[in-house]
Amino acid sequence: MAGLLGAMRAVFVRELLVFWRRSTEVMTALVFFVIVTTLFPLAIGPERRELMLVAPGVLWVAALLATTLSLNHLFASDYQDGSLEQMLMSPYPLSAMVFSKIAAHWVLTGLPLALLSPLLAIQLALPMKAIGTLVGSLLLGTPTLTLIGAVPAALTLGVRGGGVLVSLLVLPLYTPVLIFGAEAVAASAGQGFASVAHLSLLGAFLALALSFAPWASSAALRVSLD
Amino acid sequence: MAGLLGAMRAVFVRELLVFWRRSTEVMTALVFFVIVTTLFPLAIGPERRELMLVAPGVLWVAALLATTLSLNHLFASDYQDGSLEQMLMSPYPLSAMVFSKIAAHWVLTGLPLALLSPLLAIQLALPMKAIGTLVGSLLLGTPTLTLIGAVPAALTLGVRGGGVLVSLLVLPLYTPVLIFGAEAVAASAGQGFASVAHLSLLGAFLALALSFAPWASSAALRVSLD
Amino acid sequence: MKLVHKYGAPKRFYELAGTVVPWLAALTTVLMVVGLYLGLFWAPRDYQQGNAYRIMFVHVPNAWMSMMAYVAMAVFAAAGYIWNMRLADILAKVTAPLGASFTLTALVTGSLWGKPMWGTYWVWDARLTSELILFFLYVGYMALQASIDDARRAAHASAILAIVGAVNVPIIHYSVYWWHTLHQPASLTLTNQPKIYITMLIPLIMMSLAFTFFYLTMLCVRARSEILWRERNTDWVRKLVGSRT
Amino acid sequence: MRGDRTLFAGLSLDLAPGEALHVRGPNGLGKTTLLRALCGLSRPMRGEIRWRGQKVSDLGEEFTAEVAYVGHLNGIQGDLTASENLRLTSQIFTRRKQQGVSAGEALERVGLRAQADRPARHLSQGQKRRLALARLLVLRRPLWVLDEPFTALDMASVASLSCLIGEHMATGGLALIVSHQAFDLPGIRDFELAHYCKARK
Amino acid sequence: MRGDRTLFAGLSLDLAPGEALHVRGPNGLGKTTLLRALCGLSRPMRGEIRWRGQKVSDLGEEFTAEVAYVGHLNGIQGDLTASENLRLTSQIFTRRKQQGVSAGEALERVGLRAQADRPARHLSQGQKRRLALARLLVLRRPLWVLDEPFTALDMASVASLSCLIGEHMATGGLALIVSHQAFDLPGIRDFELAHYCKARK
Ligand code: HEM
Ligand SMILES: Nc1ncnc2c1ncn2[C@@H]1O[C@H](COP(=O)(O)OP(=O)(O)OP(=O)(O)O)[C@@H](O)[C@H]1O
Ligand SMILES: Nc1ncnc2c1ncn2[C@@H]1O[C@H](COP(=O)(O)OP(=O)(O)OP(=O)(O)O)[C@@H](O)[C@H]1O
Ligand SMILES: [Mg+2]
Ligand SMILES: [Mg+2]
Repeated sequence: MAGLLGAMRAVFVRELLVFWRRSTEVMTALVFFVIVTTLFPLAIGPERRELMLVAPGVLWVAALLATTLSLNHLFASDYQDGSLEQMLMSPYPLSAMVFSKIAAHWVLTGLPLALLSPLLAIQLALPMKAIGTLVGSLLLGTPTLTLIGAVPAALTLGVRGGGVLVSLLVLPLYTPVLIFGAEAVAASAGQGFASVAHLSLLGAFLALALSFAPWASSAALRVSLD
Repeated sequence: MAGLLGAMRAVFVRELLVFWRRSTEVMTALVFFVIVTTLFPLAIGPERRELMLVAPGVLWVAALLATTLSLNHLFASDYQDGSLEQMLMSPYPLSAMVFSKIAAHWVLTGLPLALLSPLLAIQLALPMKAIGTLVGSLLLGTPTLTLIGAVPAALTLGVRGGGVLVSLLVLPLYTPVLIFGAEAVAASAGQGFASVAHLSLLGAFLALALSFAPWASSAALRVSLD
Repeated sequence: MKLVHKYGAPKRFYELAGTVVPWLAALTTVLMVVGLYLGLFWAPRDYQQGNAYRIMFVHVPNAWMSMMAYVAMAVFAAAGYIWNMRLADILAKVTAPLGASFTLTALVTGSLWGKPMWGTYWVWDARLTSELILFFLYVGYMALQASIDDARRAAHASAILAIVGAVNVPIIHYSVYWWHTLHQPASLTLTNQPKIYITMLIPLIMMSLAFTFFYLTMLCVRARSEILWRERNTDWVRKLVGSRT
Repeated sequence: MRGDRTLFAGLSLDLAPGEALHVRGPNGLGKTTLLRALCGLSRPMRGEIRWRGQKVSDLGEEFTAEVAYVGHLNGIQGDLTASENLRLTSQIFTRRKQQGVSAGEALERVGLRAQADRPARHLSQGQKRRLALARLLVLRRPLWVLDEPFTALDMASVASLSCLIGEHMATGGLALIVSHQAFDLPGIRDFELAHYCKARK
Repeated sequence: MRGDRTLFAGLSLDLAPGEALHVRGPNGLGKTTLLRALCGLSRPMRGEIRWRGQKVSDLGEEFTAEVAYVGHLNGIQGDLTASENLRLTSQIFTRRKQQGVSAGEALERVGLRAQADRPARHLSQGQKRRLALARLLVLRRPLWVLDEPFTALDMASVASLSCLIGEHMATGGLALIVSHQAFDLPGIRDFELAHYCKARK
């Protein structure tokens, strides 16, 4: 059980435990997602046809904002109480530890969000046939968002105005995922065909993010703790 | 210069100074507003007609989210470094101090946001004639949002997962402001008449918030610091 | 590599840049004046757009420079991070505001041009959208630089951001294009421009060169003042300032 | 009371002008809890605190205007410079007649003059602590409540803080000090909190 | 180097097995900065650090696996209980053969057995500090780097920590300790950092 894998597992378990204790936090990304999607019908008006047009976009923007906000919790509390400093002194590569943290974070934010999305889609009058694509696109897209977002989250630790600065740095980087995610859903709400191409692009983004994000964010952590 | 007014002025100046030092923070609520409004066309698609339909809703939801996020900065850093604890021990009523803080915060977040909104409205293809109403509704609405938001911001200090919990608590409270704000803009984009009624309702909300929010949030602060 | 280190010392660069700045500035001025003259008076009136098209001579060079500057910034930043070169850190830092202003100028002149051409200041055209996102990337980079006050930490942190951005910029660029092609085309695009006449092309090229040299001039000027500020506690700066006052 | 545990009972103490009390006791006994209750930052479950014969809960701001509290947290805004921190403190917290020494003078006294214009964030641990203590000079309040004031201070600063407390007592001030560290201060009264605690599991 | 100020130059020190060094100096001298550089948390601008004859920058994780650092911050996750904190620490930070004592035993040694199952957030200042120090026992690393370890500890704990450091030295361990507080430890070497500092404005 010892060794690198044991340590990675322990980091993962630690994150889950902490999040579980802060029970509100487990739900908050989710609740934010729910609230933003419900605000829209309030602000736009209740006509079904109009709603249907904007539904893919609204769902994806809401998922993206919820992920962005939850990024603040990825490293911040460990930074403040000194745990991160300790993690730098682990005998194992930092990027492996960071990867575990990101994975746990996604399991607690992105995954529930993707699983809950069908309910909200129905609220927004999205056609039934598009719901599969919605869940699929979120399952492929949200881990990419978390991975990319870990870099700015690490960079802004201990920086004045860190919290909101993260959104500023990360949202421009998110545009490709947003475009193809929303497009995939919109396409399958229409003809239901082109969505495969979009989904495979999302998969490619995920692979790319997996290969560089843990490395880049551990480099960023070292800089922030210097 | 001493006395209650002097102290309130000093709190106000202190906030402005701190925000100014964290120069990015002054901009971040603003930039968040800009970026969120930009995300929508990316997710929904570029057609002007569709955009025009959702523009009032998108602008108002973005303003509301930007305000909500900036709430985290209202008390959090003062809480962490112990300044808030000290403020409780001021010889003047806490609610006056809190009022100064809220006022400074609005000047630095809500006000610039309202002033920048015309530019974004043009991007979202909102008709020219609705732009006056947009600015007016934001000038009346955003201070209400900040005032109301101060209460949950104070309540969730030091609470696990505070940051996102604020959004959770505050967004339901924001719905009336959102509905009437977005309606006002939509109305004046259409016939341009009914908007006056909506605007005066927003004014009434503001008066109400002014009368109870400073008091409620100072009570909340006392609870959080017990 | 040795050469780089020799000329990479901030002090050497300060002196070197000091000698080339006047030449660069002179070249910029000449190109700018001639280019503007040719563009505004020599190039013929466009049969479709009238004189409004002349805004092109400012718009297009700025749009090009906005992208070139990002590449330059990312390369400088990466060099500074990997080889720990302070000069590269400085060059990356001073490139950002220049690039951002090129981007902003391209956006503003483009919008002004859009009003007579498309009847509106803004459409969600692919090029316009990716230019806007580029602007946000610059703003983010500058915000990060501004919010860390330890120079070395700021340089390293923003270098990581610039590198991650550089991986992303092509992806953003192409996804925006692809996004656009999937929709019905907007009422008017940049692509169905009339072919450019040689009389329009010459001033355009001159203006582009002018803005390139403008960038180089400003890069040297700003890097010099940044170097002075950072090295304000060293002997050579003290001596320099002392001899002036 | 902390959570659902009662920390102490039957405790009673009073202070005369010019007196200082050194509260001692092992970790986790409730010293911090006691001090916070005494300053009115939290309400005690039972019992009452009186100031010049009147109940603190009735006095409200009249009482807080007389107390200066330095706790485990320093209460320093890291983005402001050391002198801005103090100047604003004096503007926010003082009524006209209570003004203490000026910010510059207070910084001088705690040996931070050279650091006056640096962001407080950049100060070392001990320098931050001294800045927090400079507040005592700027405010001039009769009751000082200090929770581990000597944390992170070097030896010279410990001595000069003791000296400051001595001066404060000489002008009729009161002080309540929690500290594990020993310090020299003639006339200070020791108070073992452990005597008043219930048997602990 | 801190910011753009050079803190010290010409400093050179080495430690033999079984030796401990008490680094001293007034506030703001650069003790914390020095310790962080020694642990590899920040890169020194000039100069090098060697461990068993090899450069630390080349060793990378080989070196960090040998150091235990307790800084100004406690490194405790407030939402986990005291024993969970320690157990996870031992899982995350130890290679197979380096395992120290078990979490329960370590808590016992620092006198926190009664608090083992309470969220770390609810511990008092001194109890938190002890929990941070318990990490030293769980990890069993040859080099201990301690920044003001005695902060907030009561007198009994100060004595028992000194005792722990003594045991560590007896088994061939090294320790670098920054502290303003005096403590008893036979065989410890004093090191005045002030001698190596440039003249300060
Ligand atoms: C805010 C609005 C605009 C923005 C952000 C913008 C952006 C850009 C960018 C980024 C380029 C460089 C493209 C490249 O080299 O790949 C460019 C080139 C150009 N733009 Fe604009 N543009 C805007 C409006 C306009 C308008 C209204 C026109 C005229 C109808 C126009 C005409 C051109 C032309 C002729 C070029 C050079 C063509 C080429 O290099 O292929 N632009 N613009
Ligand atoms: N929020 C809380 N909820 C429950 N118990 C708490 C809480 N905060 C502190 N305690 C417990 O109350 C007791 C007293 O804590 P307090 O901080 O007053 O101790 P202290 O005497 O100041 O100790 P130290 O010398 O270590 O600072 C401790 O046993 C602590 O574990
Ligand atoms: N981020 C920073 N930027 C610039 N200067 C800094 C920064 N952090 C600390 N300093 C300065 O560096 C010097 C050394 O700080 P350091 O924290 O190492 O001191 P120290 O010896 O540990 O002091 P103490 O005993 O008070 O803990 C101080 O003068 C401090 O003001
Ligand atoms: Mg205490
Ligand atoms: Mg220190």
